[in-house]
Amino acid sequence: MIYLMLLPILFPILMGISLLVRKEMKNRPALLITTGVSLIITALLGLLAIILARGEMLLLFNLTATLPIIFKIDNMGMVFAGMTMIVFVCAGFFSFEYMKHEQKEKRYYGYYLIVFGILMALCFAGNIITFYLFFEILTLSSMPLVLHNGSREAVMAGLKYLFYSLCGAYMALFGLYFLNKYGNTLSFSEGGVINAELAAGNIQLLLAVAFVMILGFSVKAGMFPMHAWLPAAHPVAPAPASAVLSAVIVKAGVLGIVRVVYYLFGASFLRGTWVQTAWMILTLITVFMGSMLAYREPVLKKRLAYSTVSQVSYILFGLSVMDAGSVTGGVLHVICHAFIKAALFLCAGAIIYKTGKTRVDELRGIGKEMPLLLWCYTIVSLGLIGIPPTGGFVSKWYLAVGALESGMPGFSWVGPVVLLISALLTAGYLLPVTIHGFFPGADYDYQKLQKKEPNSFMTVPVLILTVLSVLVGLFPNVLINFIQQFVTKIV
Amino acid sequence: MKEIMMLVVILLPIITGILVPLLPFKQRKHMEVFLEGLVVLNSLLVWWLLTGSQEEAFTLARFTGNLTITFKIDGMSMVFAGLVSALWPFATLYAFEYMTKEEHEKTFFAFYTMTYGVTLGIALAGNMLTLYFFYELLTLVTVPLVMHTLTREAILASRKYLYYSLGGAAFAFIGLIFIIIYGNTTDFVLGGVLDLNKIGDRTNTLLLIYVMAFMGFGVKAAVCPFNSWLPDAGVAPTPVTALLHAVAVVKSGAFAILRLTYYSFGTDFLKGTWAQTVVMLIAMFTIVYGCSRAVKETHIKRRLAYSTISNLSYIVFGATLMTPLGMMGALSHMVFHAVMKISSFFCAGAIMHQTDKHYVHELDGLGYKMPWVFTVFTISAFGLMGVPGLAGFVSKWNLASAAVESGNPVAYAGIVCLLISALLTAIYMLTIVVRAFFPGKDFDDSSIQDIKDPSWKMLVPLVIFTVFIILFGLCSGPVVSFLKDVANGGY
Amino acid sequence: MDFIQNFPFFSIILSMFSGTVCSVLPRKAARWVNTIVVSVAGILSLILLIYLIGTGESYTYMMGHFPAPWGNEIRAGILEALMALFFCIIMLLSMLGGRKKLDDEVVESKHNLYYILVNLLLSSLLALVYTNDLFTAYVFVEINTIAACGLIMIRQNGRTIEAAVRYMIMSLLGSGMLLLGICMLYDLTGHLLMSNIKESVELIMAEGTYHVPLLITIALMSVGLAIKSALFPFHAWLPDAYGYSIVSSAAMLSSLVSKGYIFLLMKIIYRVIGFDVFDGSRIIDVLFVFGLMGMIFGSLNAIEENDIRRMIAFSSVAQIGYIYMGIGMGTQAGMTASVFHILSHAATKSLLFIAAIGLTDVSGGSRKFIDLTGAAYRNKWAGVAFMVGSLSMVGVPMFSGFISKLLFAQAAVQNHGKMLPALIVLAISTILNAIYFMKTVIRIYTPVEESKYESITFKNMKLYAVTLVCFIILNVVLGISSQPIVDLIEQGLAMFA
Amino acid sequence: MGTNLFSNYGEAVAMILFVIGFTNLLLQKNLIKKIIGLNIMDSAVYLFLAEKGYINGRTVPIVVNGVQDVEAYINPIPSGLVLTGIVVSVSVSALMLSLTIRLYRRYHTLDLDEISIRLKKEGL
Repeated sequence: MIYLMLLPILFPILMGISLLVRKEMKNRPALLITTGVSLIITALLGLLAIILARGEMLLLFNLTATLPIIFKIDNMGMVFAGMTMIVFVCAGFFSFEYMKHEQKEKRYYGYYLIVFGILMALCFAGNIITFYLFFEILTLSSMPLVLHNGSREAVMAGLKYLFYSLCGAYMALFGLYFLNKYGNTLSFSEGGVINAELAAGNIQLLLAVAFVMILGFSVKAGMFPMHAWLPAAHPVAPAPASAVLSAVIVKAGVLGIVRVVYYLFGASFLRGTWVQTAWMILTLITVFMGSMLAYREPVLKKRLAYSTVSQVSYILFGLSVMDAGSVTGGVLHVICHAFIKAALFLCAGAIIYKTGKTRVDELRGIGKEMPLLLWCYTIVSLGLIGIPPTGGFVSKWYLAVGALESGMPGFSWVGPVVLLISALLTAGYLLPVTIHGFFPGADYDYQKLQKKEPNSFMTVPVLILTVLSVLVGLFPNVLINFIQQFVTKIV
Repeated sequence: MKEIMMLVVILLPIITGILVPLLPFKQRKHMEVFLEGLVVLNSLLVWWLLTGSQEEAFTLARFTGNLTITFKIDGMSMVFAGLVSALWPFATLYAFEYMTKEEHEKTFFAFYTMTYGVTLGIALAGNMLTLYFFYELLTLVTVPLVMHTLTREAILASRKYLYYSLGGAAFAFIGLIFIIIYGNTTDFVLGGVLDLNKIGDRTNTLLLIYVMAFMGFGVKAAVCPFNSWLPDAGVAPTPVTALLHAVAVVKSGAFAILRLTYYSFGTDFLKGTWAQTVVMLIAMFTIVYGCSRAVKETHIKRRLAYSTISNLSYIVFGATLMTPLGMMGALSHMVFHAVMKISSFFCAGAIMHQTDKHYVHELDGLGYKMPWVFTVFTISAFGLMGVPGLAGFVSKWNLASAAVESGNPVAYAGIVCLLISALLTAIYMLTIVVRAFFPGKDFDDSSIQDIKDPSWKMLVPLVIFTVFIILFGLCSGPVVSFLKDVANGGY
Repeated sequence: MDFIQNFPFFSIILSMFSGTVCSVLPRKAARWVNTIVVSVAGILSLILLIYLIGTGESYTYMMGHFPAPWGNEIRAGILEALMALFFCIIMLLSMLGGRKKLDDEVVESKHNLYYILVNLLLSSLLALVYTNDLFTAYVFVEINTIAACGLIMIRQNGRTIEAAVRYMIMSLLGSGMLLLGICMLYDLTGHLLMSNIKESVELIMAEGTYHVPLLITIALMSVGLAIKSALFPFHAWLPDAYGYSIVSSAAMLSSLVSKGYIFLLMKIIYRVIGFDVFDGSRIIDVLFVFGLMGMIFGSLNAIEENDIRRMIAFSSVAQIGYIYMGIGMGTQAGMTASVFHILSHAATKSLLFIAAIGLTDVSGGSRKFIDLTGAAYRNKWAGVAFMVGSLSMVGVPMFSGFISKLLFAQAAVQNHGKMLPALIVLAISTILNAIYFMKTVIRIYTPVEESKYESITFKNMKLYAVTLVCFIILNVVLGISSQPIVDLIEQGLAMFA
Repeated sequence: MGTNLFSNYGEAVAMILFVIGFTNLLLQKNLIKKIIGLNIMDSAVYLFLAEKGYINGRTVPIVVNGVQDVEAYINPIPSGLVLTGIVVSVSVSALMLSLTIRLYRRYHTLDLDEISIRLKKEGL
């Protein structure tokens, strides 16, 4: 029973490897079926594992005498896992259509599956070593997705992604060494593992270490100052890949930070220290800067990438406040942003796939050509801006309220203000597409207009994601209660 | 009885080497069988010796005074001798295939095999004088290997190698003298042999001498600023570069440093002195320097050579921590790096042998033509980067945690150096991998159509090494605990 | 008194007379006489050595019937006997090894002359080793000089004559100073016999009078001998003298003549002035510094050299620097190291000279490195020998050079003031040695595609090869089982004091 | 000091001569002059010896009419030394002169430096 939690990890990885090593397969359907089936199965296995093996701990083996590889499904992991599975399945099916106009599909699907498995592993990781292990492998295995189309630009972006993430990973590793000495254990436990008497006298050192680790993981989460890779890497990838990257893989960084702050060092250890302040400042800068850059960005996918930068820092801000409400908001925003951003990227992908248009100013009248898609786009955009009754609104509400309640001098109101401004900017960079799309203006000639609505492979996933994002907004209480009950434990 | 065996395992390869040019072999195959047979036999003997019960020291000859040529098996000799004797048969096997393209291979194999014996001599040396003696001898027998191709740069390189090594030995010699004068004995005793009463108020002089001797032995371990011979020596045939300049020769330098630090001067004498700081800084600088040079380098073997430089300084860094843990880390990196670097060198050799390509930018797309070689190369690259689950991670973990444990601020900085170098390692190794596997969109493989993997003689060692990289990475428990015993004076 | 005690006198007188006899004998006979005499002298000193080890004490031997302080005396201790034995061996081997060259390079008529000179040299060396009388020492120093000069210029060409003249001038300066020193000492003490002088010197020191004159005397004698033994910076004459004279002369000059002077200096230090007095004077530091400079600059010159023979010559400048460094340390250990280095350097350097000649022969007689490429394959024996010599010079264990390096370093550690400079210079000069010797070795072992020179086989150089083998064995013996010899040296030095 | 100097002026002169000879032997270019310098140097030493050996108011140790008591004679050894030294220096100078003649025959000059320059030209 307990080994069940290995299945959703190993199965997709093995499938992916088998796809990779197998020689180029001629008939496309076979490939698609294999992939699709394994995606579904993985998702189901994941579900099964969550249901059956929840809360249990599995010690796989020892890396060295002191480094065990442990898997454990706790609530935080469940949230991320669920989000991951949904997005991956949707994006996967979307790519069946999208990948038609790319070569080397087999390789793409192979790595796609591997990344899926590794993300599951990340969510189920029971101690920091395991987490770090898969974190690094995640970087290595998701790089091929980035540089898939092999253009010079893509390869460069891929390498950039690789080196930034590795840099982050190594910063995290640096902290790991110290945790190994000053912590009781390396496995995640609510409220932190810092050994008081060992830590005594080395507080400053440990704070520095914590800050370095936060920075390290925040590289993946695209937090300022280590965000530069994200706008370069996400857009060059195939649209479904960028959806996955932007929606899920960045969240791996978030998860890492959550684990470090709340499960290793413990909120109590960091609350009120310079680390919290510095971290918070960075997040706010990122929030603002990200939206600003997105606002100035003409290329749609790049614009979305920048928006990711800013939105993920919403989450990080929530976490940095270390108040129950704000953390709840952050975790909730993880989910909302995942759905929304995935949907947005898929839309962008569909547009590129059908029309080949990438720049926002080319998209006039796109709403006439593919109305369904653009409606989805509009709805999720509203969600991202944070207009009720979408999910984004709820999460941001909790973020802001939490910040206000936290009563930190200055930040308690600076934070919300920044969030508000950024929300406005979000509206500023997302809605123009809708507006020009639906109201192309007088000089738009409807003669040339032909329907370009993509087939269901593309529309269905987008629809699902949109609906989900709305549902979260409509019936938030289920999730919120669930999240709050375990967040209160760790904060 | 077994005492004599120590002498036998040293002399057998030397005699074999002398015989090779003299014996009239009907055809090449006979020589191969003869050599491989004897080498394997010797390795078996060595292992039999090591696994056997503890033996008394065996004194061969007697110089002036109480200076003797003595052999003894203690923990460190077990590690080094075991390592060398494990690698040599494979390297020889590989050399058979590789040398088919080179001339007068008889001389080559003669010296190649003699080197085996001499290296074992270093490993089994029971006192400083013996170590010094074989150290000098090693230089002499390896020079012909470096100048094997007899091109102009080969000769220049061999000269440089000779001057550097003999010069280094000259300074190491001073250290030897001081151990003779101020030590109770010249034999290796864990914890040092210095007689503090004899030293009196001349501690600083002795520390100065230690630094001198350290630099002297450091020449072979390629610490800054005495490392420029190593990349030049890369002109030698690849089996030499792989085994000698990644394992035997350079590791014997590191080995000598360990002997000097832990077994002659003694850690309690050196620890916390300015000397320790100096040597540690040197090591740290070399770690970073080597990597950055490797990044700049475009010739594959030279790049690997620079990587060796930095990795050697990992070992030296571990040695300079002057704690049992540090020694353990040093030893583990000595073993693991040997396996990883030799396999990556063999890959480079295989590439050169099959394609006559020497530069990184020529490798585009070779990944699919030589899948085996490049898979192995990728794995070794990951290993060198320190991806968890591979050997490199373990040794780096040991080193870094030892550095943390030592509580020495300089050592903390050393950890940073380790991580920086890990990042740089990723850069210089993965650029090769990415080139090989992702040649880019518009790449035509017509030029490399008929390139394929080398024959089994080359592949077998590669695969075996890879297996070991993974094994060490996943369950390094037994090895590490053994090394820990060694470092704590067990055996 | 035992009959054996006559042996020193016999060996001296024998070689001297045989020299005169050589002038009338035919060439071959002369050669034989020479060979036999040298070996006989060797055997005599060997027996003497064994005898002395047996008795364990030195003795003085009265020449004629005048007892001290009037008569002239010979003194024999273990160290003297050892030196004599060694000098004989080296001389014999160098003669054998250089015989072929002698026939090639020197005109027939001069051969007898050559043997005369060699015998004279031997006798004067033995006298220098054995004598107990300062003035006799001076006389034999001059004889030694004249003989050496003859050896240099036996090969008639401008270079050698010029070298001879330079050599003459330098060594005359030296001997002049030595003579003056001796006279002043005689003036101070009223004695010429070493033992008596020492007593009165101790008296003077005890009274505390005549310090300055004594200091001047010491300075005159040691500097004089230093000049004669080509200590840097008085080495200007050396490269030509060693570089262009015929090989056996070069070997003997480098390994015997200069060593004879150094040995005399040691004798003076111990038996005339007294070690402590000498140690107290500034001169010792001067010698030390000059030694160090010699070690560095000799090697530097050698590195610049493009001519193998001259390179080796310059290297002996460096080696003499080693010896003086050892003397300059002013410790028993340093002195022991120096004596041992006299032996090991004698063995190694003559080996190198003789090996070098073999290499140049198979390279069309050219001594330029460019022509020597691959010579070691054309003349395998010489190649191996040269390699051994080089390794020994660089100080690789198992060869004699290593042991002397070891002894020097150990001695250096005991003298706190001079430790670091000595050790560091030792290391640096080792590196420099490595640079030029190993460069040469690599050069001669670098094969050339089609050599324009024919290679030489064992058949037409039996004697030569045998000599080389003997030299190599000598080296290795000194290198491996040095302990007994070191013990002998220490005993001998003890007998001195 | 001054008085001492005057009282044994003989030694002082010997020393001065020695220095003169020494410098000549060292610094003169011309070979013949060098040799002369050599001889000056040597004779200076002999002068020194003789001076030291002579005691005022005594006679040479040669027996003419019956042996007188020891006080009558000077110490014979210095004189013996001088004689030996003269022999040595004669032989040495003879050798030097012969060498000089050879060189002159070859190079028609007595200037040592010029000779060595010529040799360099010969490139022997």
